[in-house]
Amino acid sequence: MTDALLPALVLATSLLPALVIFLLPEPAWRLRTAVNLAGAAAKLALVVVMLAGVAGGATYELRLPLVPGLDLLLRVDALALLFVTLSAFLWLLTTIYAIAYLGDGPDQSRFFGFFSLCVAATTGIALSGSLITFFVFYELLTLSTWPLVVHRGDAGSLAAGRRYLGYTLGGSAALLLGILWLESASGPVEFTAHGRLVGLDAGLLRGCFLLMVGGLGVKAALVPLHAWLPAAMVAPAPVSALLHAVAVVKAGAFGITRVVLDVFGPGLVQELGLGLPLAVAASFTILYGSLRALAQSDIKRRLAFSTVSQVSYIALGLALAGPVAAVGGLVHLVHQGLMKITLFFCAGALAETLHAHRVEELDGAGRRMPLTMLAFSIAALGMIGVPPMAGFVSKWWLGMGALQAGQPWVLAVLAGSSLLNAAYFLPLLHRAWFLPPRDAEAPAVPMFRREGDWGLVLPPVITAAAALAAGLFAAFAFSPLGWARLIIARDYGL
Amino acid sequence: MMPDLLAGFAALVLLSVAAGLARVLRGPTAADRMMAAQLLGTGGIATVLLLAAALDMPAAVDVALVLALLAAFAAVAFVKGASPEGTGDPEEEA
Amino acid sequence: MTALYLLDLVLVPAILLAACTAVGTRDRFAAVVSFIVYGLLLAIAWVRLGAVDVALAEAAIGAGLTGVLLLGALARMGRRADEAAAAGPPGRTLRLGAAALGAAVAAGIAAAVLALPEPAPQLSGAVAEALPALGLGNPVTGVLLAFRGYDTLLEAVVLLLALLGIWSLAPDPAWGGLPGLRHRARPEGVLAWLGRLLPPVGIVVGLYVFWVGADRPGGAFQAGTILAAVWILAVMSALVEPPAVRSLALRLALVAGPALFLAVGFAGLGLAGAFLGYPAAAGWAKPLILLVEAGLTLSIAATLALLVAGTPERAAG
Amino acid sequence: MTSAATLYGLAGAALVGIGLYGLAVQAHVLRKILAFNLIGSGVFLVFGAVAGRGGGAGGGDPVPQAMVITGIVVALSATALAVALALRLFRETGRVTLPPDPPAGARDG
Amino acid sequence: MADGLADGPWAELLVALPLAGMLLALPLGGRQAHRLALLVLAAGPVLALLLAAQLWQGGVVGVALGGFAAPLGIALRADGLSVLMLLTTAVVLCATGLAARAGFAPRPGQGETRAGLLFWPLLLALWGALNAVFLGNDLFNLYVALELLTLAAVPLVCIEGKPEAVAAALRYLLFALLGSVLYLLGAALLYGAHGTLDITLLAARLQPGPATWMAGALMTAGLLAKTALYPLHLWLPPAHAAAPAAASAVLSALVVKASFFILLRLWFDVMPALAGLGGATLLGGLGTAAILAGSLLALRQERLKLAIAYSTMAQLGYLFLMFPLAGGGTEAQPWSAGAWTGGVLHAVSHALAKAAMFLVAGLVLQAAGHDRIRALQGLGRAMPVAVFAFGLAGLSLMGLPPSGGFVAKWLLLTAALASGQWWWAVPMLAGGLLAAGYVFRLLNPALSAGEGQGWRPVRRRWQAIPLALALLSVALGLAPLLPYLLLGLGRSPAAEEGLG
Amino acid sequence: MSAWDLFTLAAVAAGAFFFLAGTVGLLRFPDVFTRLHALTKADNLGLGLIVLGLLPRAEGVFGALKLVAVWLLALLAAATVAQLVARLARREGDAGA
Repeated sequence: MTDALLPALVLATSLLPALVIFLLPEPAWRLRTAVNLAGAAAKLALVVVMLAGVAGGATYELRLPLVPGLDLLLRVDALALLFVTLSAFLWLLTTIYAIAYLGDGPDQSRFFGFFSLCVAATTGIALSGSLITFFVFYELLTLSTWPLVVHRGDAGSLAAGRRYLGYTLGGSAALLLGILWLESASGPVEFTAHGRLVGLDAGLLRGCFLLMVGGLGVKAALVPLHAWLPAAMVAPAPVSALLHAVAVVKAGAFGITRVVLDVFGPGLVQELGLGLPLAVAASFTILYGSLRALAQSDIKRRLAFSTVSQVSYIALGLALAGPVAAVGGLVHLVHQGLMKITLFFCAGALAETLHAHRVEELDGAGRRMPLTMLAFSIAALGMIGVPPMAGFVSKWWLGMGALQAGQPWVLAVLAGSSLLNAAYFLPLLHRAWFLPPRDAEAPAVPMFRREGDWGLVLPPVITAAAALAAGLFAAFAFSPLGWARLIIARDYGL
Repeated sequence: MMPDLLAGFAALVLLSVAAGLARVLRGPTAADRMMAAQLLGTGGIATVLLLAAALDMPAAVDVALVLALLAAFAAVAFVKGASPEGTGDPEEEA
Repeated sequence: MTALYLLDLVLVPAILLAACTAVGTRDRFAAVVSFIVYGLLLAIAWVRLGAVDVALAEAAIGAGLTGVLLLGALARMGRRADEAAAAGPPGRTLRLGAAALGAAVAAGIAAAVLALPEPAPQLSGAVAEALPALGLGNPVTGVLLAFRGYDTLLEAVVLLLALLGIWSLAPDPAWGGLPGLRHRARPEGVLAWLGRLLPPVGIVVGLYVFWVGADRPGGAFQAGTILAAVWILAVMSALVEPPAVRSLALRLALVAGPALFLAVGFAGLGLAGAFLGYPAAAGWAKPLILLVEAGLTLSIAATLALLVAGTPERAAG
Repeated sequence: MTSAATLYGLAGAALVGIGLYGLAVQAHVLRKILAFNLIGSGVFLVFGAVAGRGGGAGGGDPVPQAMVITGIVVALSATALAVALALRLFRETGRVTLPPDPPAGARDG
Repeated sequence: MADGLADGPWAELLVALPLAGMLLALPLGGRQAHRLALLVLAAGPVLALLLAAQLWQGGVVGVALGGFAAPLGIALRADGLSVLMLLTTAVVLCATGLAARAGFAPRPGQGETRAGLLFWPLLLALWGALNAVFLGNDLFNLYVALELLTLAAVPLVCIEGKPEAVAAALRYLLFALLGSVLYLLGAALLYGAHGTLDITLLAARLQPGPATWMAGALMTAGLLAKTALYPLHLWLPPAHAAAPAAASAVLSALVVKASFFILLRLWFDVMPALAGLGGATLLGGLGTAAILAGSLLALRQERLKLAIAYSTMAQLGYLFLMFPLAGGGTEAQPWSAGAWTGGVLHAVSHALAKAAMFLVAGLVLQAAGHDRIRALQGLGRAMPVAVFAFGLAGLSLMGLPPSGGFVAKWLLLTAALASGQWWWAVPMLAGGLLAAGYVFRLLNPALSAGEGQGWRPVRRRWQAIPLALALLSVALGLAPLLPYLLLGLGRSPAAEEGLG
Repeated sequence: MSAWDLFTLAAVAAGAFFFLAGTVGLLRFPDVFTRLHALTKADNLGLGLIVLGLLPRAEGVFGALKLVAVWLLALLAAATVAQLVARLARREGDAGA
């Protein structure tokens, strides 16, 4: 009984708030806030329950037949939990942040309605037990994100929205075609049994893989399908956090993970000769993104290109096919989320409080907003891969995995990427901590009162702490790394 | 024998009035065209009567009756139709 | 009867010629006159084919009312500014293309007609078998009012709908008012005289056609058309004015026939166990059918007359 | 009888062709309506051929005959509505033809 | 109780009740007509559900009208396809009727007005005609029903009396008449060849031959003109754009589906054997052209209603893909009737979605006085519910989950790929992307922040009507199993085995 | 062939001749009024003779009455219409002049 109920409940904790919030009149901000936070908290609680259950070997499954051959299937496995935990945790924080960020701006019912819907879609993606279910929620995500991207309603937002839709819907079409093509040969594909695809025509399989990964690559911002992501920077900061850390980009990367691990299986991917091209594409994206980031002087755009680069670690890890690399990729799913959301929270807060949008405007920010900048610094160092930060853990496992898989060139990619990361993050830290503020008028407010609204400060501090902890306590079983190892152990049958 | 002859006459009458189509086409005035139609109407009535007799189909006489009635009707419509807006009376303006 | 083929040899070319004239001639008036002649010839053709019921309908509706409708419209659209003529005759390509299309379709249909199977499958036998139970002598009436009564019911509604459509084109200020323009006639003139003389005759003929319909060719549609025609004649002779469309009596007359048909149909659910069925008990079917026919005749006459009268254009006096 | 009926059926086929030609070639709305009526009566003649081939007394099969009567009434209804529309169009715009092409590219209307 | 449901004359009532309402509305007059009409319309979903129950319990419902069995008499027949269409029709018409009160109910203290009276009997007649089509089992009766439909639909196009609407209505009427006369010609030939026009009997008796072949071609051509399949679509966009929104909703959602429904009956029930591969491919090709041309034209429109109308043209194209794709799957696959079912589900979900869109367009016109897309800034704030409804309806058009359009498209796509005819999948996906293009192009200005203009306020309950329709079209995607099973009842074998 | 049949044939033949004459007049006469003259004379007489000829074959008195009624109706219509057409033709002529 409970087995089928829990996934539905987890989904409902964001779906219901979405529906309720849509119907709320604009001035009812108290109620809206309460509904938002209650939903987010409930979701986190349910996720914790499931975590305990799955660790103990329980499975949760909900099957909703639509028409013969088309079932909606929610199934909670370890990989699903990895993602759903991340998104549930970050959603809570993002909600707090967003409430503070938007203040008393217009159209909040619409914003938070779609915001919750977005998370519902992400939850659905995480819990999907079959390809077609995944696709359904993947589309829902696309559609519920669009109103958030264009939230401001100015010409720039609308243009970004158009670009976002153009890319993602095109990607979806490719994904759908790939899924249907595959299923027309194999029957409905669920994420449990391997070996279903064995014996199918290799050309067909390659074509399907290409279509699916290509489609997913749009959201995962694989070069050259990435151009929507920097453009979407016009959206409000919480939306950027959502795009980059909680939902959209992650959904793409998660999808690639599912396709490689649970649809084809790493063995088949290698057998078909698909791993290396994917690894090359991912590596190229990593380097290209970093290079572009280096060239940006707008903070948010720099962060955006950094995402393009960082997310591809996940694909890279999976493409290398060894269990060690796969662990590295998977754990980066979480680590990158924690670090990148911190960065965006901070960037948003800096923009709100100091009106700092460009790199040179950060001068002296450390003195004026020490907590925010501290969090920013932790995350940035993590991104660079400074030990013992979370980013270092990911890169370590990736590097080891590359060696194990006999692809030493990947080490060069990792090293180059780290150098580039350092090259575009360190100057920021330098300006913030070591340079005097540009405008001389010194803030007369006391320490900690300058930071602005606590709702803008607390979330990045927490995520930064989490990122730090993920690195420091990586060896524990319930750390992201521990969990990723569990997943890979189950998937590789180790 | 008799039905054949009657049918033959029906064909003859029809043939002769059908030639009136040329006048419908040629005009030149609306009145000419109407007259041709009128002739065709009467000839048609005659043809139907002859056919009714030839085929021994007395019910067909009713068709002739209706045609005769409607011939008058159509003719009035012709005349009306030739007036501006289709509502006039040639006698009135005369 | 070989001489009949002689007739066919005259009639068929005449029909085709009239059709060509109606389509091809430059002069629009000539085209409409040709069309009326064409209708007349078709009526003869139906007599020739032995389908007297159809001949009556074609004579009354095809040649009569349709022709009058077109004539009236032509008079109002008139010989004034005319971009159809200004645009010049249709282009050669269009004409050739249209001719090729027409010829191809005609050839296809002709081939299909020639390929129809022998002996022809038909329902005459079934109709003849079922007809006596209804007490009717005219199989066509049997088909229209009983076997395919559903079609006829829908058809009566179609007629009414056309009228509603025409009414819906009224200018708003004229709503509720009189249809069409006012006709004029010299009070003592020939037109008025004809208008006084013909209607009584026409009413007699109409009622006759209605009455014989049960057993011989005739029936509600033909009778209704004749009655409508004489009424229109009276209107054109400026003897009567059409009723205002807001008149309740008129509206009741318009819906009486189909409503009665529906009511009898519903009664059939109870009495005969089937919607639109007639009770099996002897002697019940025919009176009911006549009742329905009477209602239909009234409604069809009223509807057709107002169809020709046109859109309400004058506020009621 | 049978061959005569077929002859009228062929005439019906020709009438449909003539009517189609008229519908395509004539621009004036009334002429189009007229052409439509020609097609209609051509179709009725085909029905007549079908009925007449049935042989039997009084014009053969009564079922197609009844259908033709229904068809004639329906055609009249449609013609009346079309004529009224044409008149309204003429009164509103002075046009006796349909606008050459629907607004495909659609500027503001 | 259950027996009572299974025995009621629901099919007959579905045809007779609207007609009775229409006949009664006229003498009742303009102050009461709308009340009567709404009352009668409200009975629609109930009757359709009762018929569905009857079908569910007793299998395909057949009624010999007047007690005369075919071929002498006319039969009504309700299978799953009929019932689904009847249900859709009843729901859409109920919603449209409610929405139309805004424009066509008399204002207090006002006497009878032209549109205030005539709209309602026309709407009822339209409903009756649609029901007659969906229940008809006799090809000639279907002709009369189609004419009834046309004569009810055409006046609705120009009931507001705008000159461009009159021209559009006239063009529509001429196309429709040509279509029905060709259809009738085909019926004549079929009767000549087989001595009956009853669909069931014809299907059993059908002999291939020139007459049958020609009849099929003529009827198909006529029905295509009425369904506005490319390149016979010219009449549709002006007519559907010029009509008042409530009428457009019904025209786009339902009326074009009626002729398509007959086409389905013709091809799948009457003459599956005659539809050689060439014919089915031709229809599919024309459908593809319609999808692409209609979507591209919709993208170029400056006015909301025209854009929606062109989208109808495009969406109708999808329906024709089911001809080449029907059957198609290997016998091992459970969705062998997938394409057919998908096509029908598409028709239903499009009906719901498109009605919602046109009703929203009506609200826009009401609030703004125009429907120029560029000048709709701030609409999202002025009537958020309506814009949301528009977006939801858009989902169905794009074929994105969760919506009825998605399930439909999924079935069609699966059939295409499973049968190895992948080339039909390309226009489907492209059409979805193009649909996204025009839907979001319409949503863009609505969500943009510029205040644009002063909007007349529109009450939420008016906005709720299109929302309800849009939600239904989404719900169709969430719970398609019931309609799917319903469609299996009495489905023709050709739907499962394919044509030709 | 009975005497009545011979009477019928003779009358019908005469009627057909008048129709022919009427048509020739309609086609050959030079102006509207002379054509009208030819027409009215011809078709009324023609139809009258044919009706006369068919009377013996009529179906009882009622049938005969119907035949006569057809002729009378046609006569009536032709007479009045001739008058109206003449007026119209004169006006058209005036307008043309």
